[in-house]
Amino acid sequence: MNRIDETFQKKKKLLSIYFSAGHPELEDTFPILCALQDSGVDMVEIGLPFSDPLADGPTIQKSSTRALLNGMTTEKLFDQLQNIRDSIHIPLVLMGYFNPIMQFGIKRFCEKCLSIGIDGLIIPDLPVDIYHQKYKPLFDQYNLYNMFLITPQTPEERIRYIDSLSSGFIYMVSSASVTGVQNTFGNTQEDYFKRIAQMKLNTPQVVGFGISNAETYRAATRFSSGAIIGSAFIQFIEKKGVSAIPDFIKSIR
Amino acid sequence: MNRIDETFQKKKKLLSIYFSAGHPELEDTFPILCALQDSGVDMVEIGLPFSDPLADGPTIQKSSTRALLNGMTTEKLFDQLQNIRDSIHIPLVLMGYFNPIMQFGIKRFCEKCLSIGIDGLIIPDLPVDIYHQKYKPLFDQYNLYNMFLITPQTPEERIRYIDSLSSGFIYMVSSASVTGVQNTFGNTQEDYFKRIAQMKLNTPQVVGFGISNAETYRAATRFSSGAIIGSAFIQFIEKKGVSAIPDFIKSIR
Amino acid sequence: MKYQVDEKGFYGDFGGAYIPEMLYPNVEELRQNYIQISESESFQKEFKSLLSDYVGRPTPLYFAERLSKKYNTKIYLKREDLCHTGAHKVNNTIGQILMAQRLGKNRIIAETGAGQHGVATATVCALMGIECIIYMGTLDIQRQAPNVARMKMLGAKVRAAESGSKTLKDATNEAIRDWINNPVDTHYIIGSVVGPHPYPDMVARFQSVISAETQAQLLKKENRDYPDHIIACVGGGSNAAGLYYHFLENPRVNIIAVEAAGKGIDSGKSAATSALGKEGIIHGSKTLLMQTPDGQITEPYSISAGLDYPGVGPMHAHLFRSQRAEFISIPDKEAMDWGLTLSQMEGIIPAIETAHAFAVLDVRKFSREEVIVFNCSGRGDKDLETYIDHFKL
Amino acid sequence: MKYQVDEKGFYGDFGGAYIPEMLYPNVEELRQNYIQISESESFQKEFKSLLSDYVGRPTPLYFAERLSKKYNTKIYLKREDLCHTGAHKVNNTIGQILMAQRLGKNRIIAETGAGQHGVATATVCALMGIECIIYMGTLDIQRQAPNVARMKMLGAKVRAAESGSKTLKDATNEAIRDWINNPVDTHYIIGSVVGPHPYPDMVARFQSVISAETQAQLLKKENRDYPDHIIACVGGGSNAAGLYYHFLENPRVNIIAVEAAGKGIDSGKSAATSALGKEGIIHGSKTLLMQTPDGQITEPYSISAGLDYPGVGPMHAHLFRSQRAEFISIPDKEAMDWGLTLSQMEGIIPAIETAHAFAVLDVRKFSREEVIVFNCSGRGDKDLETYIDHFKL
Ligand SMILES: Cc1ncc(COP(=O)(O)O)c(C=O)c1O
Ligand SMILES: Cc1ncc(COP(=O)(O)O)c(C=O)c1O
Repeated sequence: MNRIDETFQKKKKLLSIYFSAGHPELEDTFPILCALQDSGVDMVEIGLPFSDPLADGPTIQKSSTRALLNGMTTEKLFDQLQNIRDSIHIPLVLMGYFNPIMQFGIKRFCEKCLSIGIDGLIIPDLPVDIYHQKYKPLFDQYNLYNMFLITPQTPEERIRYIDSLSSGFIYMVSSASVTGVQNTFGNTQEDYFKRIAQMKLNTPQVVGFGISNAETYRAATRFSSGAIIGSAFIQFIEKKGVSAIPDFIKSIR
Repeated sequence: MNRIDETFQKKKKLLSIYFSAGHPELEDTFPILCALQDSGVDMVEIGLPFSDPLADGPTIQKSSTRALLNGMTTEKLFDQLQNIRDSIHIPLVLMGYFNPIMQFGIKRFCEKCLSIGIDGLIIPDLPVDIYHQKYKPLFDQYNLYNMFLITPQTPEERIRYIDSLSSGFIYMVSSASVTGVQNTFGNTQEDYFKRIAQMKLNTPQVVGFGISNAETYRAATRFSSGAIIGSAFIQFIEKKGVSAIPDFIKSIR
Repeated sequence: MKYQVDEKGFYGDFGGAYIPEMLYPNVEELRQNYIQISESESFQKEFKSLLSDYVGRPTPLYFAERLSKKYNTKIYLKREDLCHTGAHKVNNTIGQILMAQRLGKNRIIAETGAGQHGVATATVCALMGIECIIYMGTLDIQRQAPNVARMKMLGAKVRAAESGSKTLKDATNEAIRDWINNPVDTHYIIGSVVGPHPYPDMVARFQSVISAETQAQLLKKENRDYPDHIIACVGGGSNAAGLYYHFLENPRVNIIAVEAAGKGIDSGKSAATSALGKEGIIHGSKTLLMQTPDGQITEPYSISAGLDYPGVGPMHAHLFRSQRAEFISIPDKEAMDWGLTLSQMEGIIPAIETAHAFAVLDVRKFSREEVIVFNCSGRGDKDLETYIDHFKL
Repeated sequence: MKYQVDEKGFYGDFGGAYIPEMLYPNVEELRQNYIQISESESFQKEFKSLLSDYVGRPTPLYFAERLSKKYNTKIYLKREDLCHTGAHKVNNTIGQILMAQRLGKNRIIAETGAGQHGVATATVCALMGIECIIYMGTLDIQRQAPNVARMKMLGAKVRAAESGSKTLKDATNEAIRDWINNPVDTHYIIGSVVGPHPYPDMVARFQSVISAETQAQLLKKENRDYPDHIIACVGGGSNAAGLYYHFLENPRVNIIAVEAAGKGIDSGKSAATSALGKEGIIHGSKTLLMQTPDGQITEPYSISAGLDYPGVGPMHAHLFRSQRAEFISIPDKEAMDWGLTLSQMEGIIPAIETAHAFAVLDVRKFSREEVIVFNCSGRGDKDLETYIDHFKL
């Protein structure tokens, strides 16, 4: 059974953390993963940095650029993760744009993920339709879950369609926006969370984009199965360093 | 009898000098005239300065501008010349562009000239045709000679027409050019001087433009009745001062 | 033909050829030939073909919807700004280069102030492979660097006029001096309806394509071949002459000429010749010009280098004197504001010269049914520096 | 229709809509409506009327006599440089603003590199009175000050893209981010045949007026409605797409695409995507792009800001892959020299982008009877600084 499914069965209000691999320092991937697992985080999205991350806000753009300057590459990340499953047991998701994956070779990429023990992928610019037509069999073959995004503008019919093709979880973008930090969620967002909850989808939903603190985490998980923190976490480790990670996680829940 | 005709009857190879009234200093008009007469100059063209002297080269442009800055005006020049005939007996010609004369009032201008004892006018931008149609009777009435220019490009027929309307002298422009200094005349110029001489015009011809020294004076007057020096004279008094005028004239003949 | 030139080269009292004898052969050659040449079939064919294939004519007659709504009238823009090189000036230089070729000239000179006429001249000289020398005041060379660069790109030599106030008037003097010095091989392409006869008439004829097209376009759009009002800015007056040409004798058409008031008519810094000028002679023609009581030509001022001329063409002097046209003068500030307004309401950044014309909308009332044609004489790219400075963009 | 887009949005292997889900509603709305809207009678009427009365179409097909003589062939220039705002870009922005209005959008965003597309977008927004935000790399804002000023004159807000290399690619990223953040009221006017389907096809359709006119004009001038060669520069590829459009399926027409070699294909400073690029995804479409082995998009280089794009549109990737078009790349120096040559031989100062296309004349031989059409995509005024610096004018 995929670790993601397992985790959703065991836990409510999952806390998941996104970070850009290779940031702040090239070799921080492993220490960050350990610190997150030790602090009780339920799942991690490891960001494969990209030169042109067009769905991301300034924080993740900057951390990606920094990671690339530090020398991060797809090869390098796989090297860093080679023996990760010796120490890390929580679900690991790779999140990256489609072009670097294409250049690596999609099949080869899937093989690598399988051999390392990656549980799933989030590829924001690989739309569900193209995935469906071209890549699903391959991903299935390597037992890789592919997670899709939905937004407040996604029509109900399309949400059902995405649900039908989803495995793992649905990444529920909190508002129509790129990634970034928000301090509170408003009524429209709550309405949206409720609306999706009422759809009773097959796939659990995890809220992402704009979650930054205990308050937004609580609001996001009131009607969903979990939340992902990205930009706020990245800003935190940039300021306080990797060693302070437990403090950040404690501040959330 | 007009002083100009008188002079041409008495003298061969006339030497005439042009200067811009009000230059180098506003009150230099009288001293310059005296010095010229005393040095044996046969005739003088007094330049009425104009802001836009489009038939003149850099030297006369500059002296005109300077004269205007010094405060020279048509009124002022007439004031300076009011009693000039008490001292100066050689022919005096006013040379100026048409616009300042128009603004002064053409009739009034003629009256002034008559009362002072000006013998003639050279108005480079009053073409012979317009003069003929509109202003000849007025000039005749005030006994003012109007002198016209011809150039190497003037067709023979037109030269004859100009000759027929001329009084005083014909101003023979040495080459197709604006005023300025030349050191020698070439073959084309000599051919042109000869060609005009052979036309046996009624009106004597005086060569102007480009005459600067004894050599060019001699070449110009070989086939004509006289020559006018402008730019070279102005450059000289600018450098050496009004008091040195006799030296300049001596250097010419 | 009351408002056209007569056989002697005069518009009423104005015009003629007050030129030094040195220019006589040149000007006379032109005078004797310009009509015959320009009306010849071969000339017309080449002229029309270049205007269409090279210049981009006909220029549109554009109905300005937002502006019309705001001023509750019908506003059309004759889009001379779309001409190759960015202004109406090229209509004239195309005509004159063809004229020069037929007169056997192999060297072209021209004066320029803002540089638009210089660029238009350099352009046609490049097109024909003819040597080109442009006179431009030292001060203007500094102020209009991009146009200087354009002329050089086009292979023209730009010569600095150092005399006088070092601007357009002095550049014109220098060009005339050059012509005097080169009477045989050189044609002088004057840039507006100024200078000695036949220039004002010749330039007006070349520019008259503007009103000819306007007639045909109005017929299509408004079902009649004339507007109620025609409005143009006047520097020397060539774009205005072009727009007015075929409407001069039609009394139903009201003519408005817009001059640059500069910092205000009474400020001593103005170019409103009709208000401030007196009859006189400038650059070979009798017209209205700004001058001292003593007859010295005064330096005009306008924020737009193309309106910064101390006279107007003799046709315009006559239109003013005869009251055929209404003359309005617009200060710098209002013109600049209209540059911005036209940009933001119609997406057209006009030359500052052109912007002056539009300011009439704030000065005169028009009724809902009236049809107004503005001559959009040029585009504002050349004026960006001035706009940037003025509006702190 | 082998070379046109298929129903799924692909040109052969290239194209598609590789977009984040956040953009799905916008892109899908456009995809479902763009053909129906743009083919509707009311749209066509308004589009054609603006192209003619506002943009100044048809642009001439100009026979370049001196150039033809020198190269002993028949050279025509399609004069997109005469379009309002100075390049072909406005054909597309006119189409898209009408599209946006019909989709009920009241806010426009766009990216720009050299500023030409930004100006063209700001222009149509001013024309329609719609809010306009232009994204432009910080570096480009510094390099292209006059176009920044033009956009501001036109009332657009210019927002600096500070990320990445601070040029066009990053401005595009920022514009996409804005669109993600404003999915309901905003239309994104992409400036070339790039981006997710249906943009490449929509933009190509709007630009196809270029080849439609060329057909009609050739029929008049050459008695046949196609040329032997069509040549255009390719940045994203919109002016090329416009020139090629109606000739794509005509095998008698040889297609040449000209890319910027920059300082040389192997110099590491180039924008010759066809030579240096590999299949990948950029800005929502699968195409050829310049990238590291690791799939990071590399910063292209060309002296012309408009060719300085790391990809080409999917249509061009397909034309290259299928060998329907011949791709040639021209280095900075040759392009600059051609800017000067065209200026001095034909009196047309071209955009540096455009100048690249003409350099083909030194690389390929053409015969005397062959008819070549170059797309003269834009005028060089925006590039004067670069020309001045390069040639020390
Ligand atoms: C755009 C534009 N409009 C008007 C003028 C004024 O000239 P004219 O009065 O001859 O049309 C100029 C002169 O440079 C100009 O560039
Ligand atoms: C004049 C001109 N030509 C060509 C281009 C390149 O764009 P495209 O390849 O989309 O035509 C640009 C882009 O700014 C341009 O301004």
